[in-house]
Amino acid sequence: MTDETETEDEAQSLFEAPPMGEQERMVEAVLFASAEPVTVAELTARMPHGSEPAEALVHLRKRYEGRGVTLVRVGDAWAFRTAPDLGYLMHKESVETRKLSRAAIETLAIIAYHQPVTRAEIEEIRGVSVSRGTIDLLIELEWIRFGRRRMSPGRPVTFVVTQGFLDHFGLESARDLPGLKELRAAGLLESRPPPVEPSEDDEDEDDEGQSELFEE
Amino acid sequence: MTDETETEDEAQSLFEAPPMGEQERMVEAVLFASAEPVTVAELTARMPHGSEPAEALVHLRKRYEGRGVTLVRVGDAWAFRTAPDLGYLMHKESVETRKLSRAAIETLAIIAYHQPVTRAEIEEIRGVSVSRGTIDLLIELEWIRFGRRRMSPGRPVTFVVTQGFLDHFGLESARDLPGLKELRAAGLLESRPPPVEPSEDDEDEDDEGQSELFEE
Amino acid sequence: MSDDDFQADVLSVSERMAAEALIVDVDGFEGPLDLLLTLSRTQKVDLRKISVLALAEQYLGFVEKARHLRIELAADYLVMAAWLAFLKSRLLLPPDPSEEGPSGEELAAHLAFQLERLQAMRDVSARLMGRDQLGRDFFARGQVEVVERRKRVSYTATLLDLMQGYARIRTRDEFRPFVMDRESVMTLEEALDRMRHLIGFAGEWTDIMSYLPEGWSGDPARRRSATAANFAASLELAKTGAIEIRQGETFSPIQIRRKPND
Repeated sequence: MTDETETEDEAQSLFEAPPMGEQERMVEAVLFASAEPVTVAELTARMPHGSEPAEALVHLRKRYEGRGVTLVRVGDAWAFRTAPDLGYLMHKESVETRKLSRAAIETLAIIAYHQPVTRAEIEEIRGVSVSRGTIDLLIELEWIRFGRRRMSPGRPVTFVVTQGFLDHFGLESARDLPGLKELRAAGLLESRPPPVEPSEDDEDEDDEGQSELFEE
Repeated sequence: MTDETETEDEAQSLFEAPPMGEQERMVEAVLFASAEPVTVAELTARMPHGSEPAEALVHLRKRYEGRGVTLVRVGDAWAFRTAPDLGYLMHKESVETRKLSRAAIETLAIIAYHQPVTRAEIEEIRGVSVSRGTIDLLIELEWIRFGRRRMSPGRPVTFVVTQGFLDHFGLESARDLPGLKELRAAGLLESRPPPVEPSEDDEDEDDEGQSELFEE
Repeated sequence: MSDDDFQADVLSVSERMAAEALIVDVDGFEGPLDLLLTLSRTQKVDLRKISVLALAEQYLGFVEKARHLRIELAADYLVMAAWLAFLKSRLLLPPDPSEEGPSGEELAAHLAFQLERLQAMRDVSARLMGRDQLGRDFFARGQVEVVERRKRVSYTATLLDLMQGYARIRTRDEFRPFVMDRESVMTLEEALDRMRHLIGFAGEWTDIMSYLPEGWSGDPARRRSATAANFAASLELAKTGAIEIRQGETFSPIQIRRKPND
């Protein structure tokens, strides 16, 4: 019995997690090497057994505060990005992004603030139909993706924004969208069905829409 | 004469070089974002007048000493590199990504949309036989797996998609895959004859969009 | 919202000029709701305090003017006009207790809500696009580490690939008219492939028609296609020196044989 315990202890020490300073270096190296945000789960998988990348990230973030490169959070992933105030130095690097039409921008905003949202709801908010190319373009940019189907008649597909969207606009999560709180407080994110014959209204949708946004 | 000198002086002070700490940040950001090592001359050209990137580089190099990332000289240019002792963390990065073949994509799509589906059914839908390799590859990728046997003569095996499939394609469930009408509405049917007037303006398509809207 | 207020609104010169500017620009609007939002700005009040009745009047006036100037309005503008006319009558008439459905006030409140919501979405889109953006204001690592060769092949496909693949299969039938009907067409490749095998046995002059595969000599369409393919294949084979080809006179049978080896 005692023998076995000892062996276990030895094994334990063999796989002892590296010191935090070392873990910080590892996280730094992995994030530096990647252009895409890396999740904590991926970091854990790559680092030696017993490492705690989440803690290392806290230290690392502090270390890079105010530097020319900063550590940012994108959803449940992390990435190094240059400080926005130095953008002007980088113009050689910047790739001309396709200019988005007003319809595309508004559709994107509606998806971000109302997600998960169906096509019909987007059309209801904008007052015009969503043209075919718009959704296509936003999917291609990997800024939106299909969410869960709505449990309403016809089971329409819904759209939600992606991690790529958060990354592009420098948002930690969809909760950090500018003005989200004010809009919610003003009741402007509720899906309020138009007042029609009382038999037809199905209000059960509101709650679902709201709660799902904050589950993420 | 004196006037001019004064103006010059003013200009001089206007373009005073930023403090060294700030210059260090700039060099840091530029080197980080650049795809190639950057020479001192290039840094000088990009940074505000009067900057001394050579000195900033000395400070920056010291700052990164012993970190997970180091500043190295490559010829007469400079670049960040992950610390050599952490190279083993980078191994997993070396994945060669290949685009899935058209046959495999179509087979996968049919399984996703029609699951559980037998091999014979896949062949009927695709109109060509499905090679063993295709199914094997999809199983190996853990995107499909065997489902329950069909209770029909011969009790053929069926295929279904996996959780890994859903994760990869960013879907909550296979039922969230858009239907044909939705695909068309989103402009994702490539075989569709091109629109009559390929105009820049999205809104021109409204009428067409409208009729489809009500088909849904 | 009294009727007088509205009259004053409509009659003001600046108002009319604004309305005319709108008419010239009618293409610039993204549908009735967008137009209503623009019109509501002329009231110069908080959207929550907007007079829907005045707005309805403005809109109807706009449609009337457009009609006058013989500008063709899309159907949805007219639908909205009809609805606003209905709303206006509800707002002006005392409520009829026996009447079913929502009151004029409820309908007006909903329209005001829609306008406020659309405006709010426009505001936040502007704020969103005004944010620092990746690749414009801040940047990702430019030089992704090139790593040692411990290769593992990973296959990728995007959701778009998947859906387009599926759409390709499912819409094949719909687009039938655009593709050749392969059933009764023999391609040059097929004929060539077949004749290459057969020609080994053709030491003697043989009529080219005897090379038609089984099942291709009955139906005229199939026969035509197979003949043409076989003929083209023969020319191809003659060109490469595999066979010789001859025809006694115009319209007489074309014969081929394997080129003697000597």
